[in-house]
Amino acid sequence: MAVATLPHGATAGHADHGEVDQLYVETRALRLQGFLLFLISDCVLFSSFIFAYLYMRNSGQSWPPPGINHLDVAFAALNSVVLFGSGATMHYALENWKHNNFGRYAFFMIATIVLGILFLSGQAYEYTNLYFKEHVSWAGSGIFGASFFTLTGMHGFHVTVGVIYLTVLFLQSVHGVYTKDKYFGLTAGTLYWHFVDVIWVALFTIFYLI
Amino acid sequence: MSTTVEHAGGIADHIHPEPQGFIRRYVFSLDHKIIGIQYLITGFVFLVLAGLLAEVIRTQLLHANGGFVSNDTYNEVYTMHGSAMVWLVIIPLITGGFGNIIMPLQIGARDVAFPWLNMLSFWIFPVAGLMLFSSFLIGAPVAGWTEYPPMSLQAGPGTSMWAAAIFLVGVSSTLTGINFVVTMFQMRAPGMTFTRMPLFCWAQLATAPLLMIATTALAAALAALFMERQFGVPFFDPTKGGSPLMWQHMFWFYSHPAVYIMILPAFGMISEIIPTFSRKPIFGYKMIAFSSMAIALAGMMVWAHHMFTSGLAPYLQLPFMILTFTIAIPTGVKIFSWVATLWGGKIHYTTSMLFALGFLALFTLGGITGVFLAAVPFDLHVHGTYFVVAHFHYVLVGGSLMGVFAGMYYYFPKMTGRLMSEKLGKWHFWLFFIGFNGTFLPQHWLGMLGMPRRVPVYDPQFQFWNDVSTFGSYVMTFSILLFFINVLVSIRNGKKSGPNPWGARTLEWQIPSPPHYYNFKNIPTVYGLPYDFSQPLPYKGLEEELTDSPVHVGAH
Amino acid sequence: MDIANIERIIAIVGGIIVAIVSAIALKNDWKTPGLDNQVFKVMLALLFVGAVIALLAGAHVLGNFPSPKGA
Amino acid sequence: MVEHRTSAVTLGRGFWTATAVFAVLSALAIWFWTTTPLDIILPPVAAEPGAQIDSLLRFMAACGSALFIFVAGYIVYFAIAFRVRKDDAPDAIGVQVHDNHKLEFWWTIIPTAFVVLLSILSVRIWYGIQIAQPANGLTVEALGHQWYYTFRYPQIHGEITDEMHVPVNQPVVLNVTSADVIHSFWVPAFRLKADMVPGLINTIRFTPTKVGRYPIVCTEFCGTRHGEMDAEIPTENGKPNPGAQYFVVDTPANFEKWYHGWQVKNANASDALPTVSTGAISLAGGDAKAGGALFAQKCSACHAVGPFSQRIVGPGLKGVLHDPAHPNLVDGDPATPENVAKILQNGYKGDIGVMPNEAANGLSDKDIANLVAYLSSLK
Repeated sequence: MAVATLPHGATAGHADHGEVDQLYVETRALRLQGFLLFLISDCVLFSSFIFAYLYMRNSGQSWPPPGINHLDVAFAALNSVVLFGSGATMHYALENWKHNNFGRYAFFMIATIVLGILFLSGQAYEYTNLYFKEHVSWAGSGIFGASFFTLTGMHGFHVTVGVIYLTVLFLQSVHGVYTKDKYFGLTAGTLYWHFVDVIWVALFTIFYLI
Repeated sequence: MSTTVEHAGGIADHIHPEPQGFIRRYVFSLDHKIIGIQYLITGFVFLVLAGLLAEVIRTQLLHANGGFVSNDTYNEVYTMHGSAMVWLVIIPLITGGFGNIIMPLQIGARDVAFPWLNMLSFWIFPVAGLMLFSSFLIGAPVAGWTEYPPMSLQAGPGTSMWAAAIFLVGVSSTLTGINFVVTMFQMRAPGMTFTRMPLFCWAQLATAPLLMIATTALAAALAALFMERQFGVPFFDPTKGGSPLMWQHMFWFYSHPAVYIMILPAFGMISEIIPTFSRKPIFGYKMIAFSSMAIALAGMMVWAHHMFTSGLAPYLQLPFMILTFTIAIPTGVKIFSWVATLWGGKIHYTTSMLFALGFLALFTLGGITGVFLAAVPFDLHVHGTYFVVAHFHYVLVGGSLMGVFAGMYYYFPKMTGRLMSEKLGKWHFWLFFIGFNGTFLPQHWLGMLGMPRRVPVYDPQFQFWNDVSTFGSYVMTFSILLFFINVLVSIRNGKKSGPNPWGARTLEWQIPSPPHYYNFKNIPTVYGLPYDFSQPLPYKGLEEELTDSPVHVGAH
Repeated sequence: MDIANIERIIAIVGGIIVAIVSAIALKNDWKTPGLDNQVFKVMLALLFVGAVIALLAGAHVLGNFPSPKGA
Repeated sequence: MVEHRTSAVTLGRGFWTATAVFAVLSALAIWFWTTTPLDIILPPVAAEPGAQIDSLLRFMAACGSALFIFVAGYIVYFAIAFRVRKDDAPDAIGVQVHDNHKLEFWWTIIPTAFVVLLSILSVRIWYGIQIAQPANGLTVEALGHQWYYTFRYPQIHGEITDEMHVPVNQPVVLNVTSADVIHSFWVPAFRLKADMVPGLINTIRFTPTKVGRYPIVCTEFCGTRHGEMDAEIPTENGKPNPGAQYFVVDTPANFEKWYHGWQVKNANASDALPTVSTGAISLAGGDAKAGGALFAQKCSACHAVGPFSQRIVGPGLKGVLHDPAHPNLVDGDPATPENVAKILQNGYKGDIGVMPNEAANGLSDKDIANLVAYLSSLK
């Protein structure tokens, strides 16, 4: 089954040993499944906190949370678009790698990293605003503050890790670690980055929209 | 799936040479068998420590007014007993230990999917264990292994240490779960379809997702508790807007599946042992495999039955109650299938088989009292009493720990090449069986009569049965001492076992004991279920395993 | 025009772009085989949903908090 | 090698004899559980839904014993009948049966039927306990402390710190909550239990049917002296054990006497909790924003920012100072900022639950000023 997941099939002349690199094909399948399972369990970690937040919000807490008058939805929407945009650029980075188009790959990869950093800066701006202008803090604002800062903080941590991860991947690809047929690292990086985006869809919805 | 993969040049032919040097071979080993044995050794060391804590508890309860240790020490002791037994003994022994040693051999793989990750998950575990026990130095946690806030928020600094240690154990479990799922999905030998997989592997396959998913939910709860204790983030403290019930939801969302993590692999072990010693195919292979999955799935959805008295809305109690009842159906099917496997067999009374039979009887009783507890009205009476204590010890000691012992006697020859002493083993079994029932049977009616859990002193009218319980526990402890003597003596002086002392038919018994570093000289091809005693073995390609022919090490 | 409105307009325009791009990417990838690509498709679909939500939030259709900047 | 012969699958006389023995034993067990008084394993039942719980236990124990007798019986019987014998060949194998769909069908269906039956029975009894009990009985409140209980009755000021009394044969609605950590209120003779969770009110309803003194037991771990929250624990060195409190079911006449005794004794007890700082609080300079943040931490577990009717524990507080429908506060004083501050300062004992005073809530005078400013900004 693993053979089919190679985008172009590993054709003669590309692999190290002159033919289908069976070892790569099989270990790639292992690593892909392992990585997806890791993302699933990471997703459960977020889900638990999301569940905790929604549970407490619906059990006798008054809503919107007293003392929290404003959340900057407009800015958060903008910041979300930045992050979602980075998901799209990441997708095209991988596509271009698959099609052997290194120049465009590099452009989209750098765009992804830059958008990721922009998102983090936006997050920092929002935290400062909340803390200094709205007096919403992690430990001092009841369940809203606790959930908001824990969840977005966890997400921000994931984005930070992602930015570093993608930078490393990019440097590796510049140094020729990946080939047209063997680029599982890039696939994993893309999966991770998409995962981070998708988690943000959930967080954005629960904190700003409902 | 992998049956169609040509193995030329693939993982199956990728044999690394065995590493040399003590450290690489036995300490930071990548070999699943060594890692499994490391889990077993560490787990048994923690079993001794947690068992001694249990004896402190029972000795304190010898007298109605206690007096053996102070109340605070007693609270620390039972908390650490529970936490250590669950997270440092049963789960590592039964998943990390037996899962690691047996599962790759049974599916015909050379190792697990990610050996390095496997080593990492092992080494996290003793570190976490030491952390947990070192919390005694700074004032161990007191609020029981469930650590309900706000009690756990008031308690001493050890509680944060507890949360951190359990978090680490959780990481180790999660990584093991990921490793096992991928191994079983990707690395089965050719022809080893899911419907030909031994039942122990099926049990591990049902357990691994629980390890992966439920444990992560626990990690979230522990992180929240840690943040609240250390940084005052209000998750659970009601005076700051948190909810104490929230913890109970998050905790039990893990800890109910955790009981299936602890019992399903034992089910798997029993499903291997009973057919082997009855010389019969397992009765209803598909039903047993399917019911493991059904139990794992349903087990994820019944957590709130631990909270019937804590303030769950009455209407929410009903679905949890009924769903919990339904778990009795697949469990019953399993038990009936094992009993039917005995019928018409040629039963060999090895110690392993005795433990398997003891498991059947005791687990049945524990399962029945589990149904009692699932009924909301009866639970309103016995929740938080010794009845609950009796129930889960029947399931975890009479079930899981009996399964561990059965597995130890069964697989000891595979691990060491030597047999354990049957004579000592039978003493171990009978003393354990008697001591166990003496300890925990009276606790059923103690609980119903009105003795709550987690008390250092109690109503004097209960003294007699508590004394029976305490003496039972001494007998049980003595029998476990016999077990350890047996292990230590047999490692050096046990009879040589040969590759297959029990006449078993699963793959791991067709190779030398202990197996070579690379497990199989050639990966076999599988043609059928392993349990057909009337048929020739359903494997091809094993001809060289027991010969001296060299293996081509170092390809690649 | 105050800053909140600029933010909103960028969010709407960006949301539309990302939604379209991810929809196109999803359509192009629709028939690709393999476990990783199946996951990518789910992720792209969710990305599309996210972009739509973000643009609706920018357009004041969704959202439960008044903005500190008025608007 | 033995051929796989399906004709070998016959059960034999021994099997049916054993089955008959197990059936008789099961019948005996069922007879035992349905007829014997349960006094050996349960305290005598003393309240109304308690007997229903006992009947459920009888049903489950009867079915469970029958099941256990069959399973354990077959294990023992098979283990003896099918042991390997001296004259067996060393490689002798058992009867090679793989499965039997009919048998598997029945042993899935029968437990399923049992589960359905048990569900119906349990739901009925659950309904009898949780829903059908009279809701208009004597309303009593029990509060868990480390490590004793206090009780509050209608028309008795303050708290009762001694034993708890109720009249026999009169429905009781018992609301339980906690002042500190989670405790539990269990009277084994009533078969009923509710956890006392801080910030949450759990209710049990029952009708005591037998005059007597019944121990109250705490079943949730609550700290160092958790074990002593059980009335039957002997007192330590002759000192009275504060946790040793009984639930006393009285005749109506005795109850009246006890009740009046407490009314007199507590005549001057204040419903307000003991205060820490006295004297009026200056409300000048209250910061509504800081008060809002404080409200989220300290008040929102019990009060919604919503209309009066949006009750969590206490009423919704939106417009508490500007609501023409409720011109007076709960203590009867007019709704002015000063009077609100007084309640914040002193706490209040409501019908259900208790609002902590400033000491328990950790409020400074400044905090109170901020909170009042916040409340008055809600319109």
